[in-house]
Amino acid sequence: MNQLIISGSPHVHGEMSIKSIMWGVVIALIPAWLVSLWYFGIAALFVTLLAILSCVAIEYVIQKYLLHQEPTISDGSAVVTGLLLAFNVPSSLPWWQVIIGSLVAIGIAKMSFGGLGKNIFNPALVARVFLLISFPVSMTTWPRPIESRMAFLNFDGITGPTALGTLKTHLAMGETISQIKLPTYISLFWGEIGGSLGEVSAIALILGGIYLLYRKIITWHIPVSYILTSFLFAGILWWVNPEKYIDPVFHILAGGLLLGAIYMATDMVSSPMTPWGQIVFGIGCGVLTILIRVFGAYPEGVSFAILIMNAFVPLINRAFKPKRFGEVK
Amino acid sequence: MEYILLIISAILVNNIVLTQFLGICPFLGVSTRISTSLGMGAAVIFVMALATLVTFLINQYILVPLNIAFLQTISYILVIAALVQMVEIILKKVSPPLYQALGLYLPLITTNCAVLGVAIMVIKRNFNLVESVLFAISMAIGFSLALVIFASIREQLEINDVPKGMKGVPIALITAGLLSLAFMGFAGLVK
Amino acid sequence: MKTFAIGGVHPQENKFSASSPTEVLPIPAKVFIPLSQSLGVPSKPLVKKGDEVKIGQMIAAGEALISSNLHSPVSGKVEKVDDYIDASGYRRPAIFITVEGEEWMPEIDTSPDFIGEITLEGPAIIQKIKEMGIVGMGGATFPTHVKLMIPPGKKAEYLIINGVECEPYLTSDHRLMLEKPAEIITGIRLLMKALGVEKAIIGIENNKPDAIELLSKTAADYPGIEVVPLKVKYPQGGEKQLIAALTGREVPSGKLPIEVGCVVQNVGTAFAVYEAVQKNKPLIERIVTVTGSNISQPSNFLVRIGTPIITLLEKAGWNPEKAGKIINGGPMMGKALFSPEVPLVKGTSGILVLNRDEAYREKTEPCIRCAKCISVCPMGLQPYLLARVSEIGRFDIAENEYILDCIECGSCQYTCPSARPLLDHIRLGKYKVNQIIRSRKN
Amino acid sequence: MAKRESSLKNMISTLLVITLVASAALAGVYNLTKEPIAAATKKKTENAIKEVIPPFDRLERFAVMPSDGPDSLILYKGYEGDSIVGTAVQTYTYKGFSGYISIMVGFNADGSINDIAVLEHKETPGLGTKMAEPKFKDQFKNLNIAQLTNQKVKVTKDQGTIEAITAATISSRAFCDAVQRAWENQKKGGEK
Amino acid sequence: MNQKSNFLKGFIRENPVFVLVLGMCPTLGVSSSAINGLGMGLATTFVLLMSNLIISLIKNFIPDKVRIPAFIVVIATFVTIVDLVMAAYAPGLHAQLGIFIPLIVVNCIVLGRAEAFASRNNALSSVIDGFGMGLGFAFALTLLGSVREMLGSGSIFGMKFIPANADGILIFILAPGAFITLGFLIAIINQLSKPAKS
Amino acid sequence: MNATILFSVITLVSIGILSAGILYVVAQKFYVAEDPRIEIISEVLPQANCGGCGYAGCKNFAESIVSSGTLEGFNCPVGGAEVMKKIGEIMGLEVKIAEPMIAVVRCNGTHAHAPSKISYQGVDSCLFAHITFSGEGGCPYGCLGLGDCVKSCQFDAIHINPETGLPEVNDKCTACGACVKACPRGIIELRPRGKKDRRIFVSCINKEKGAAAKKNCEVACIGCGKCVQVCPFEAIKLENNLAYIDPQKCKLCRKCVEVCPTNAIHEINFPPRKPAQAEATEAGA
Amino acid sequence: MQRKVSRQGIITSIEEKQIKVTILSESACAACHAKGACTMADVSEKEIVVKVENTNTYKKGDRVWVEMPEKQGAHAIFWAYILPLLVLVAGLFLLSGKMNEGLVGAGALLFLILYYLILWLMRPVMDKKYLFSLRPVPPEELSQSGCSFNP
Ligand SMILES: Cc1cc2nc3c(=O)[nH]c(=O)nc-3n(C[C@H](O)[C@H](O)[C@H](O)COP(=O)(O)O)c2cc1C
Ligand SMILES: Cc1cc2nc3c(=O)[nH]c(=O)nc-3n(C[C@H](O)[C@H](O)[C@H](O)COP(=O)(O)O)c2cc1C
Ligand SMILES: Cc1cc2nc3c(=O)[nH]c(=O)nc-3n(C[C@H](O)[C@H](O)[C@H](O)COP(=O)(O)O)c2cc1C
Ligand SMILES: Cc1cc2nc3c(=O)[nH]c(=O)nc-3n(C[C@H](O)[C@H](O)[C@H](O)CO)c2cc1C
Ligand code: SF4
Ligand code: SF4
Ligand code: SF4
Ligand code: SF4
Ligand code: FES
Repeated sequence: MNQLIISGSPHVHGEMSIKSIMWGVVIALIPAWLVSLWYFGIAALFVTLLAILSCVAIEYVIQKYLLHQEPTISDGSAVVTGLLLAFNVPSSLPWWQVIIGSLVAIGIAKMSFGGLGKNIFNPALVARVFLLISFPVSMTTWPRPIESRMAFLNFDGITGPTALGTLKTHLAMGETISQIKLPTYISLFWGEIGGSLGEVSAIALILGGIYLLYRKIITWHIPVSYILTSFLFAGILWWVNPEKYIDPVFHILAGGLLLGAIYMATDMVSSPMTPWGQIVFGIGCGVLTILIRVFGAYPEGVSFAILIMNAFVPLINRAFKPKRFGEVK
Repeated sequence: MEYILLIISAILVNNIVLTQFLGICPFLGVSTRISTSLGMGAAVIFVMALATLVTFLINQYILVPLNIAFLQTISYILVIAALVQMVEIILKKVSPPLYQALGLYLPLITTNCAVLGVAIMVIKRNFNLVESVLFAISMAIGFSLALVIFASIREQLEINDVPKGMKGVPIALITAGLLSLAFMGFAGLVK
Repeated sequence: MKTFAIGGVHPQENKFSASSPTEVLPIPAKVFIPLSQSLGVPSKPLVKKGDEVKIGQMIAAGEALISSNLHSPVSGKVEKVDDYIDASGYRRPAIFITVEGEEWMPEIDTSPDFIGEITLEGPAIIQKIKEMGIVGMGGATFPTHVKLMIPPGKKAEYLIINGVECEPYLTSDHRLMLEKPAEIITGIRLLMKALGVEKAIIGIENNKPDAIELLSKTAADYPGIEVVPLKVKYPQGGEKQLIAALTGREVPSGKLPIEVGCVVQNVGTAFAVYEAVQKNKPLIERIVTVTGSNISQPSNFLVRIGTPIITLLEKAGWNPEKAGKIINGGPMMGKALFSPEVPLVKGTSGILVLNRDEAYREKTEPCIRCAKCISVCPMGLQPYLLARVSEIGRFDIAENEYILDCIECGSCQYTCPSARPLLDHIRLGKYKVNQIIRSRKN
Repeated sequence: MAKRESSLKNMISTLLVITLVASAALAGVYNLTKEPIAAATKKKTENAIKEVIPPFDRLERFAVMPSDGPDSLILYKGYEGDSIVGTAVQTYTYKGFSGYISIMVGFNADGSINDIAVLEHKETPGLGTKMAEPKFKDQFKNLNIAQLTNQKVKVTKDQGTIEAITAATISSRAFCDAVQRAWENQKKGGEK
Repeated sequence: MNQKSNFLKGFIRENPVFVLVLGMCPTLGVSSSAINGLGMGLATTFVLLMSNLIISLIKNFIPDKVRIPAFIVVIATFVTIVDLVMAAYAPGLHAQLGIFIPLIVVNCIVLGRAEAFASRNNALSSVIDGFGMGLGFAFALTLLGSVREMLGSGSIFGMKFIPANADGILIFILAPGAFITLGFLIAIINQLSKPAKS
Repeated sequence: MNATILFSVITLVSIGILSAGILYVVAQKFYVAEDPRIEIISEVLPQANCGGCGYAGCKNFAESIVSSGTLEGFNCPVGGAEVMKKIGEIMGLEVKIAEPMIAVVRCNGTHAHAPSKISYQGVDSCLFAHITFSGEGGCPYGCLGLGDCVKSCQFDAIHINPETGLPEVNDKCTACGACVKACPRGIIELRPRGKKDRRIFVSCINKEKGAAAKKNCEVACIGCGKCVQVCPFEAIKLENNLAYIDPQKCKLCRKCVEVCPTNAIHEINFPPRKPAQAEATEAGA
Repeated sequence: MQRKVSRQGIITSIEEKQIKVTILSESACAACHAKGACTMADVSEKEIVVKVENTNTYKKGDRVWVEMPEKQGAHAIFWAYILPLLVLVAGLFLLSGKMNEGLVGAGALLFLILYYLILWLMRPVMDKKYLFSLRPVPPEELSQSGCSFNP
């Protein structure tokens, strides 16, 4: 007889694993990726591959040579981080800035804290904000879709502002909403606008979100509360003065709100753990996003909003514990 | 409205710890318990308000008229040190049980550069009395906010295992850096 | 359909043996009866080496408050009272008996007749149950008579009968309900009388429609006994969950079911009570499911207590070459056995043998705070946190986070995508916290 | 030597002596540095003036209250003999990325800009700070606002002539705002 | 104690910034360039040196119970002197360092040294101690400032080494960069000094 | 005199005296000076806070010494005699130098001696394994090899040897006793280091009867009593089928080592024997 | 279960029905990594008077946990810091605009003094409000730090 195994119960295990979760996210992101390849062409392909490769490589090197751990790159979390980082930058970003981004995401935001599951802040977003502040020029010039398809290193003349950027600049010049020429909802929906690689197509992002929900990789609480809150807050402002504040649908479709709400605010490592906590988190993200977009210096509020709420996650987790069975008040 | 902007700006946009670099030592050093950091925060708010009020008066009615503003630093530091202790003595005399409960609950408050820093800042900014006190209170609220968020994060870090070389001060600083990065999102909210 | 509100999982049911009728397993040549078969204090042996014993003769007495009597399941000669290697590999005392013939104690009614008429009064019923060494058959083997003695100031309203059998693979309760419905109902009536309650609810999961139908029919004659089908969800069989599913009441943290007026008994216990009271038969045999990927004919056996488990495995056709884990009980809560040589005890409701490839634990990865463990914990705890603080020795946090509420159902560890050994850590934490609390008391 | 014991008399006398010495020393140092500090402050302004207007041999200082700002502007008229060679205007704006910016704009006698010096600002390093660099600043050299459309100096984004600092349009606009204010008020002359 | 090691301890073994993690506010606040760091460091060194000297000289005249206020007066006096002198003779640097000059008063290193060292040792040792600690502080600030300046503006002591129209990684001269850089510097120094310690 | 100087002096003197007055009152009333000896002793202590002394940490230890005023029963195993002597000087008390001790692992159930019967999968915790089962080799007394002792040691003094699966103590051991407390099976014992670091001990704590013990592990103490008979100093006691060598009585004569039929008695740091008798086991630590 | 703040202390005197316990109150800096080098890190002892019915089970010098419900801690903070702050601010706002700043400031400070006077008059109420309890320190907990973690 061979040797038996002894261990504590339970003796069986469910199907889900880290790998299946992470690769699930990658699959969910494929439609949006294809859209961006269609609109932004080879540069988009290059930036995504570079971001993924550098994230994975940096994680490997840090684990192997600095932390002396067994590298765990096959779990796919670095791939997700790299992919989402690429989705958050313009396809015209110089290659070395992409690598700095990966270094920040993996080196500072993730591995410094101990790697997968330990980080407080969303790595891809830390990198994005880091890049935005460090390289404001290249991080705020956006290649125009279709026209930039074949461009690779030279984007002269084919860059333009994002929808939100246009809005912010013109509002600052004292124009009213009706005077500003903005993309139509249809083009926002399909993605024919300037912007970061992955944020442009609302439909592709929503498709992927449905897949994630179906696979039970994410729950509805964060995306729904996030989007709903933004919608309501922006709606109130719009109702107060439609000439000064743009309508809520625009806010939802433009910029990275959908990308953030579905794929980045839901990062389980850096979001609260109970349903009510997640709802509060989503509400906080929604309010902050609109606040920063409308009143702040930056046209884009999603990244900051999620990062700020990330900092509150430990507090939220404390405040919203699961309801215990037989809890005596 | 102006007051509200002043308050928002002092708490979020120009957060004392995350952008002004004041009071970093207690921020990095103090306990990882959230309830304590809340209590500490409350104490700091009161002390800062009181200290700013008193130093403002001293500056306005003694140092400036006598043309000896150069004594600011030395007189402020003495006044602040004494004031903090005075609060303790008064509490002890006025309500011993209250004082004892505090002793159980809170670590002592120690003067730190944040109190002196704010007292000097309000003079530099030409605030009037009410503005000065409000500013001090808001700054202190910003301090408490940062302290509480940080305590909660550190509570979690304590449970996660941070790589050996990063344990302690380094990871605290990096977390503070990322926190400050996130808070840059508030930039421009108030000019 | 009713079920409990918080958490729960639904593992593959794998009830392979559900349609195999119970077979009577021949009496082995030798049995050994561990002295510690119920929760609480081990029983005191009453026999010594060389003594002759009959079937049903009391061979060890439960003298302490929480302890139970043991009876000989065979007739023969006491070989020795000595240590045996128990399921964990530790040495524990047991009575070894060599089988000779089949001589029953005379007062036991061995006829197949069904006796539905109840003659005894409540206290006498409890006394009988105590004498006959009845313990909970749901797995915890808590002496039944203790459970029936309601503490002063409390009142029982409901008797809850646990026919849930939520563990995957196991079918012994299911078979029992199909084969002995009348006896079970009588047992329930006896228990109701002993407790002085008017209402009994039998909870059965919806994956056993035949049992639900049969028991409903049998119980129809007795107002007060109700069969309630339940949605399939693990760990519905946990008594707190079952009470919540059936009555909507939640047993407060750290309290017993009686706090909400309930007493929970397993169907097997009800059957054992019937045999004890109506037929004078002590608890000397039980139905055991033998199943798993390693077993060629998953079966249900009626087995005498003390039979070496390897006898059952051989009968059901196991493959020792491929066997990876032998589990006493189901895959979620069962205990892995140190060796197949250990005897069957009163609490063994099933033996699950998994093949080696299936038995291996997956590689552990870091916790990604996905909160899946939180969402499945039926006690509303935060398993990832409890496990982590136990791991790093912060038992103060563990205690404050109610680690002692954990019912060790294993749902968290089952679900965790990182395959973290959550329950291992939590058990360790519970052990330590209990230690600290005990030391604080004195 | 033994430590002095903590009797009340000792303590008061010690403190008395220490504070006495300290304050006397400070007052002394203050008296010594009073002049240099004032000089340094003055020199800073003077240097800026020298930088932005053609050589002069005499300065006159005026203050103007602008119609669209809270603080008064300071005008320094530089004379060579009796003729004005240029006017340096210490102007400001609150529209910078971080609010207050103070610059010194030098006008030639003909009203065109001679040069500009940045005095004080809190703009972001690497972005707004580039306003002090020639690449941006030199665009204003020899600019005569009187000849511009609407007589307004603006960045190209606002249909003006000034090429904004990349990614710092806000600072650039603010800079233009300050220059505009200087130009409008230098004409007024102001009072001494 | 050997005077040389007394002097050197402030650089590495008991470096106030990297090892003791004191005086964080000026450290982070004024280290956006190497020159600022150096200026602040030297100002602090002067205060440390002088206050250590005076305190060690007068330590025996001061009754124990008013020790702390007396020290504070001495330190504050020198801080004010530095403040005034800098305003007079280095107005540019004075403006850059701003509020952090008066804050030298509350820098734990200064009072800490006064309490822990100068009030127990003779004048020479105290001066050396103050000098060493101060230079250690200055060294740390300059190092931090250099790293931030190099990364953030691509220059060192104001000399640019990247193309004139290029920028550095701006974030390093902003607040987050200060925290992150110091965090990694301390981690690295811990790592380097570990083998030496054990 | 110049007005500035006058005003400065008046202002500063009054503020100074006033604040100092307050600070003084506080100092007077609040700062109950703790016995300076506590601080001084704390400085002498190694600050390992290991609890080896039986107190909650070095500071606690110092407090307890000062408040009890005696050194009876106080020993800092980490600092050893040197530190205790310094404390003695500070307290002005005589110190009894405690004998230097070291941790000793009393199990020799290596992979070879006690082959696995079952494999364990679960958390790396001896305590958990101990609650769960008797051990991979089946010996309910033997080392579980999951290293609770290793984790508890602050001094990097005990490590699992991957070849044997047993922990080994090295010279860094300070005898703090943390591992002794950590081991759920009580395998580790603090024993005197012995002359020239030589020690003799029974490397087994199995109390099962001989046959049962031997079934799981070929080097188990079977309680045969031969060592007891051979020991000229009555240093060995046999209880519950297990021999124990009293280190106080043992004179390191090595007679017992030779007679043990299972080689359960270990000798450490002795010079090799003459070849004729060289069948004794190699040193275990 | 009520959350408690507990702190270790040493019994310094036992009187009838009340026990005096000294706790070490450390300043925030005392928890800091660098306290060895920094004297701002005050450690002062505070005496807590605990009312106890039966003083027999304790003796002088015992190590005990002094406990208090966490709620009372929050209460104490409120009375000691939040309320006086509100008084101060209210004073400022009520008076400002009516007179010159110096008087406003002095007035606000006067408000504060009045507040402390009221607090002084409330002593009997406060005495009842803050009740501490004692519990011996079991050996297992000797190694745990002075305050318990309350997530
Ligand atoms: C997680 C968990 C699952 C359980 N599942 C069952 C079950 O399926 N069937 C059952 O009869 N008892 C089950 N039990 C045991 C019951 O909680 C309870 O002890 C039993 O029903 C009491 O009856 P008894 O004393 O007659 O055994 C389970 C317990 C736990 C903790
Ligand atoms: C000390 C103790 C006392 C108990 N007393 C009672 C009791 O008085 N009444 C009762 O119904 N159950 C009593 N129980 C049994 C438990 O409620 C529970 O049924 C038993 O632990 C098995 O439950 P399980 O199989 O769900 O784990 C007691 C259990 C323990 C450990
Ligand atoms: C950290 C940070 C600091 C900034 N500082 C300035 C600044 O000092 N001046 C400025 O005009 N814009 C600054 N900006 C950029 C503005 O937010 C805004 O994006 C920009 O002025 C728009 O101008 P553009 O149209 O030239 O891109 C800063 C941006 C960031 C991220
Ligand atoms: C639903 C989901 C969303 C994720 N979002 C992000 C993300 O926004 N940024 C990121 O760096 N990693 C993301 N990850 C990957 C992974 O969680 C991340 O690398 C960890 O934060 C690293 O510890 C995501 C993973 C999942 C399952
Ligand atoms: S084992 Fe315990 S913690 Fe895990 S799910 Fe079950 S009750 Fe919850
Ligand atoms: S299920 Fe596993 S990975 Fe998810 S939170 Fe729980 S322990 Fe962590
Ligand atoms: S081996 Fe044991 S006794 Fe020795 S130092 Fe380590 S833990 Fe302490
Ligand atoms: S000696 Fe004890 S603690 Fe150490 S590995 Fe063996 S069983 Fe574990
Ligand atoms: S708090 Fe320590 S220097 Fe500011």
